[in-house]
Amino acid sequence: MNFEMSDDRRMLADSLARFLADTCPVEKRVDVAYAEPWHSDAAWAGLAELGALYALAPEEAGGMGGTGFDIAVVFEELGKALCPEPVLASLLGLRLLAAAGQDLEPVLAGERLAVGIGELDAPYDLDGIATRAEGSRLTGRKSVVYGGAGAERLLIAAQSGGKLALFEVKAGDAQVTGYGMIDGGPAAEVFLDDTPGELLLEDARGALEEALDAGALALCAEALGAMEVVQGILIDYLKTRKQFGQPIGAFQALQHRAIDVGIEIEQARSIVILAASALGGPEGAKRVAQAKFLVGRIARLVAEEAIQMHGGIGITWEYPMAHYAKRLVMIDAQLGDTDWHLERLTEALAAE
Amino acid sequence: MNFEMSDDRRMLADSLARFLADTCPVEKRVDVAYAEPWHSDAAWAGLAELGALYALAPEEAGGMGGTGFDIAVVFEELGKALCPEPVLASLLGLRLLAAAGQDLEPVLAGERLAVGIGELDAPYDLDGIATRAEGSRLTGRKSVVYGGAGAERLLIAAQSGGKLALFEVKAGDAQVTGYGMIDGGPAAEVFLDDTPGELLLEDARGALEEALDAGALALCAEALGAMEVVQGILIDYLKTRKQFGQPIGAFQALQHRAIDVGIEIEQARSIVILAASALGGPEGAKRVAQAKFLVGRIARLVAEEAIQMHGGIGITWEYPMAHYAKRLVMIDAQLGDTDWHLERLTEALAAE
Amino acid sequence: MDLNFSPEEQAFQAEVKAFLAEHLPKEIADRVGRGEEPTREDMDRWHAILNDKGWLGGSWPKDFGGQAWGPIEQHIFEEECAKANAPRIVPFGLKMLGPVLMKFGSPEQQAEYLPRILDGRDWWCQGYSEPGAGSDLASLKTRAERDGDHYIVNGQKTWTTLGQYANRIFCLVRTKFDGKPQEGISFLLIDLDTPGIEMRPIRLIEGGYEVNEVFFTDVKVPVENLVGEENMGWTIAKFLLGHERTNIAGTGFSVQALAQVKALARQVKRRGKPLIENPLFAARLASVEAELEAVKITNLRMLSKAAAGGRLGAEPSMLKIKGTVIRQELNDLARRALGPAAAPFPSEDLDNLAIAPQGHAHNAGNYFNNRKISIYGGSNEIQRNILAKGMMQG
Amino acid sequence: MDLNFSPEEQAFQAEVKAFLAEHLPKEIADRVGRGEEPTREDMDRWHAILNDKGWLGGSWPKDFGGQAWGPIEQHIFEEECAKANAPRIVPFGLKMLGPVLMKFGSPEQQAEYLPRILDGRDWWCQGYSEPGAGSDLASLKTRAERDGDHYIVNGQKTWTTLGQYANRIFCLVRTKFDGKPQEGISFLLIDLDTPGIEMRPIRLIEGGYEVNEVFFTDVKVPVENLVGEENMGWTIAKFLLGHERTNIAGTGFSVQALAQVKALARQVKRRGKPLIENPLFAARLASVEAELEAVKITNLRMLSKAAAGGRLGAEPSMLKIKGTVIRQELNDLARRALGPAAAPFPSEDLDNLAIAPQGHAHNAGNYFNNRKISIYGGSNEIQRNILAKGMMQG
Repeated sequence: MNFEMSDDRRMLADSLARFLADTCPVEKRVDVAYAEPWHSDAAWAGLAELGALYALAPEEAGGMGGTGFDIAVVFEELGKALCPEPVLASLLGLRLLAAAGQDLEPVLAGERLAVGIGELDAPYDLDGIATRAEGSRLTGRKSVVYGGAGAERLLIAAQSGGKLALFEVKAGDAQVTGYGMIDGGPAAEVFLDDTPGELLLEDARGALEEALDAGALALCAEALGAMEVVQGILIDYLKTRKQFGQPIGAFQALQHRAIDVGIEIEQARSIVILAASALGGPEGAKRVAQAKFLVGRIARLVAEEAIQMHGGIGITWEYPMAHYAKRLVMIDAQLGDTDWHLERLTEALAAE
Repeated sequence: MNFEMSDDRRMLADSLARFLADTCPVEKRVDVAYAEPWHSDAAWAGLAELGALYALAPEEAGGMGGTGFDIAVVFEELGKALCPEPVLASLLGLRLLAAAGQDLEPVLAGERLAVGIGELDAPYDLDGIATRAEGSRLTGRKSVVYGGAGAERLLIAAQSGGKLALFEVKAGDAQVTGYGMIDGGPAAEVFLDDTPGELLLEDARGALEEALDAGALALCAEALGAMEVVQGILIDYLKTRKQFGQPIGAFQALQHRAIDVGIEIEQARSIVILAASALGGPEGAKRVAQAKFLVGRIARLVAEEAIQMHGGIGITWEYPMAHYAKRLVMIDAQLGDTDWHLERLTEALAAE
Repeated sequence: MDLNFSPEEQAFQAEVKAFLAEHLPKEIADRVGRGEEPTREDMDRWHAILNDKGWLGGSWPKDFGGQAWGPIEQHIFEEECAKANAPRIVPFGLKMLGPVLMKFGSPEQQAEYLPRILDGRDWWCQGYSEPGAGSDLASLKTRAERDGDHYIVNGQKTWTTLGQYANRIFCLVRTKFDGKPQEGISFLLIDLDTPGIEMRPIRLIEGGYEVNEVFFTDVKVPVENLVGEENMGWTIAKFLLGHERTNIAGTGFSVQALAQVKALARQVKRRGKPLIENPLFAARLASVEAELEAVKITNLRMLSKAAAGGRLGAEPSMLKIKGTVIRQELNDLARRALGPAAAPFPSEDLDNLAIAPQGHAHNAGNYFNNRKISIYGGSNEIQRNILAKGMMQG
Repeated sequence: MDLNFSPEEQAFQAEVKAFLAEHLPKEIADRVGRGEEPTREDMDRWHAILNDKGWLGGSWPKDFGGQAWGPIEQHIFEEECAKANAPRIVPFGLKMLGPVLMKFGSPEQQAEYLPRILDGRDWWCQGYSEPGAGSDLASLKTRAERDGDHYIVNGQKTWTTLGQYANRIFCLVRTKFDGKPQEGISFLLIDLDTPGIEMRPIRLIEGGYEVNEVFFTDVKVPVENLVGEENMGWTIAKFLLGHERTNIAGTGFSVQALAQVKALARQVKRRGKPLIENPLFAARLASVEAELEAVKITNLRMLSKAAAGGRLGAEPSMLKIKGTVIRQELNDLARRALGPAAAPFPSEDLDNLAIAPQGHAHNAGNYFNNRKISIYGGSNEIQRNILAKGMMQG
């Protein structure tokens, strides 16, 4: 039993942290994350150069990592820095390309790739996907495609001959309307109307599920990183902000609430560790669902409690914590929210 | 709009409160409620003499009240006194006998009657009732029949010819095994094995639903009364118990929690008023379900918070509040718990 | 016990409904219904429509141009306005300064300012909070020093809502610098055109602008702009805090928000079915609906007591806490119902993409913005402190 | 990162499992599994079985008859015992007094008392809390006044768990009556057969007896029964509070409770289906299961740190809070799953009525009794105070 990070991963985490602090310090983030193209090409190139993307893919596929712990390390740092770069899109893409036996090198080197799975009427579930392929021509709409704005290639999940298949589409062949998100970063609506695509996987269901589990784990780790920062800001504020002649952290009601927030963050950390350890194994799906459920609940609590204990300043644009809080709340609606994953768990319970 | 109690009801409440304080003061309650026959024949006779049962039946059926507010007034007082007398059984019985056009007088005058609806595999739902009638002979088991120990007559819901019917059974004809409850008061298992009964209602479904709504409202009001007492005990304790040189109520974390408890009790009071007002009308079932759901949630909170803020003394047999807390928690499992009623509400939502 | 309005109140309710149906401009109601902020023009226009009817200062005494509504009429009016998606009446002149001037103002102040509030010539904003004095108002530092027939005001106010539209501000300022901090505060009216005042917008979490910082540098304010006596500002501030609590639970807004969440949950899908049929979401929805029904009754109980002349004790603070938590939960449900469709940063360009069902694009923004309602007007923590004081003394 | 036990630890785990399978008497495991209190005979018998194996004082140093288990072995042992429904080892002698004597006791005290703890000749109980000093131990009033070669003890202790089975008690007593309250406390060993001691049972909420009041009237205690120096009792008490926290989260009990709730929810029905298929109940169950998985990892993280010699800071307090809340939630689910069948006051007469499925008749009683776990051993509020102190200083 060992809960220490390996030296390699610690080095990666440290260099990522330094790079992100230099390249996209949180004070400047708002300039990047909320204005087209909603991320920074320079930061993106730097992340690739640093090997952050290599860490997301296994060695046999050309990467240098790819385990749950590799993913968690990278995304926890991204979360700490509140980085708006769409690394999640690359993670999903790399898992799918690897499953399809494709060359990962361009993506590992920094090509922008996005994955279109969710749709307006099926934001989380594979069964509801209505986009369909006739031959290799695709028709349908993929909604809120994370990282879709600015991507060069798109991987699209579509119904084809009774199966869920995976296609590659050139961004230029589809109608891609990009926009920024309320918590920063790029997304897009992707409209496909008899759009040419290339079949990558005839039966992509297993690969999609695996990629979504990896993505959900990544989001949990990102949230964990963001929560750690929020907790630090909150504790500083409690120590320094004075009211009624005392630091507000001297008030026991706030103390106990801040402590409960801290306990919940430890729960989040533990379930991320468990899910990272289980990813890819027989209990992977269950552990990831437990993590996304628990982290979703806790992230909202942390965001709301941190804002409430700050008072007005906590909901101002200029105060970085507000943006962390937004990300923490909005992260829940990516790749399945708390209720969604809890429902997965309840179904598994009945079947146990 | 008027939230004052009518003079009649106030007088009833006052005389009930006085009678209960004299006859079964809470300090002596444990001697009565936890030892066979788990209630007091004298108190029962007194309650009947006082007209408490008359208040539960409408005038046209020989009673003197019977509206939601009449029920609420009586049961709130019973709750305040933590009275173990099985008045709920009489309420259910009176509603059913009235629906069947039977004479209520014996019950109003104090005859002990109990109603067997729930079963082991169907504690809350009418659809799951397995007890069946062939002709007028009944076979089945009614479980945790509230007030069943010591009842002279039993009303039994049973499947008969594809409908849910209501039968009367003499207690002596069935196998009735009485016992006390963990929160005091009498109950029984009723075993029917080709037991003779008398058909009262061929299609009793509507009458049973109406009786169960009235019963659920009564339990909500009883819980409200008990919560009021617990809150009073808690506030007294916060003011008088000292730790670290101060009354523990000086600690802000406890203050805020006690305040939240108080706010929730106001919510309970309001929803009981709303349900009492709606009982028997088109929104009666919905309002009662909202009340039982909300009161169930709040009663548990009040019980647990009051115990926790008391510390060890709150879980001792000698401290009356412990018995209130038990009743508050256990009341949830009578006539449908929080989840059960919430589920009723969710189904209604979809159908709205 | 009778939960129904009296026949007169019901008639009034019908009159309000009919008036709203006829006179509330549709484009304004649509904007409010979509969760967008009404524009300045919307608010001016709606104020004028209400003033023509005599309802803008409905709860003002008749001598000052009002209808002398009691708490129940006021409640009925506000509930119906909220349900009809009318813009909220800007409270600073009508509900805050107006009552203060009627109670503490000189006849000259009343004659000068009250009509200008009703007819829209003055748009007042509030100068209470300071960067170092939010919940702890007694510690405010903005100073007003007497210099002949003027005060010279220096300092900074913040959280000044809709200050960008205002031409006047009422302020709590420090006029005495020794003794108990509460005893050195005065209530001052300031024309925002006076030299030395700078108003800077504060951007809020979701990206909108509705509050401001106000900086005062050697601002000359005539002494006749003092309300009441010098150093009685604390009394006035406490009077205001205790006044006009009929809408403190915001149940009208919550009723409207609940209807919107239900409509949304019928439109969006999960697992091929309308979300409203999902057991976990439906449980959240039915749960908050039950809470809302309860708080509506609590609110009516308080109104009934107030209408009968009873003194309100703990009720307003309780209603503030529960009412805000319920509204925030409804905002959460709307955001949750949208799922990823709540993510796009709202903009007009996106509306034609119809990512969210029509009228629901602002749900996430509203969720974040409405974190304010448990903070402002005395945070829920301050309300608990007030209640705890009563509990320990009572 | 590696969440698995080492090969040696896995081998130990297998050994413990095998031992339990072979040596834990079935009737004892059945009683514990049904949620009943083990009898005194059960506990004595189980202690003896473990002592024969040398595992009763497993974490004691080898010099004192132990195995010198580290925190991970200790954890494995306790988890497996809980899962197998072994009775909990009575901690007062083995986990509390034992370590105190090893650290602070004289060689004579060690030689006299330690063997008697292991072989069961002594059953110790704890005299810490007093009616006026629960969470606030420093204010304790029981006094021990020196009189020649004896102390004369007067006062009252309470919450003395299983005192009814004990022949000895270790007490915190006041030996100095001025100065800081913490500095006048001593740690005293008292033979319960000494004249002047009366033990009175306290009945608990669910009807059982496990705690007691102990009254001391002019009780003569030889001075050699003082542990450590006079007035160093506070140091000893703090040492004990910081010691032996491996089981503080009680995850083994929760794992066992979760399995029982699942089994129960498959047996009982709602609406004609097993309760485990009910969406709302299943959501409660899946939710607490996820929380439990997380706290198990938090617990292992703490053990791993402790095994590596790291100093524990906030972890034990956090684990105490979260661990107790989870156990209590599981108790609630069991009670909830039974519905009305939880209502009968448990008695042997009722068992043949089979109102609850076999082995589940004590669920309601356990729910109520286990409200204690967030109160005793430093209530969850005290734990939050400890954590807050660290937060504000850190």
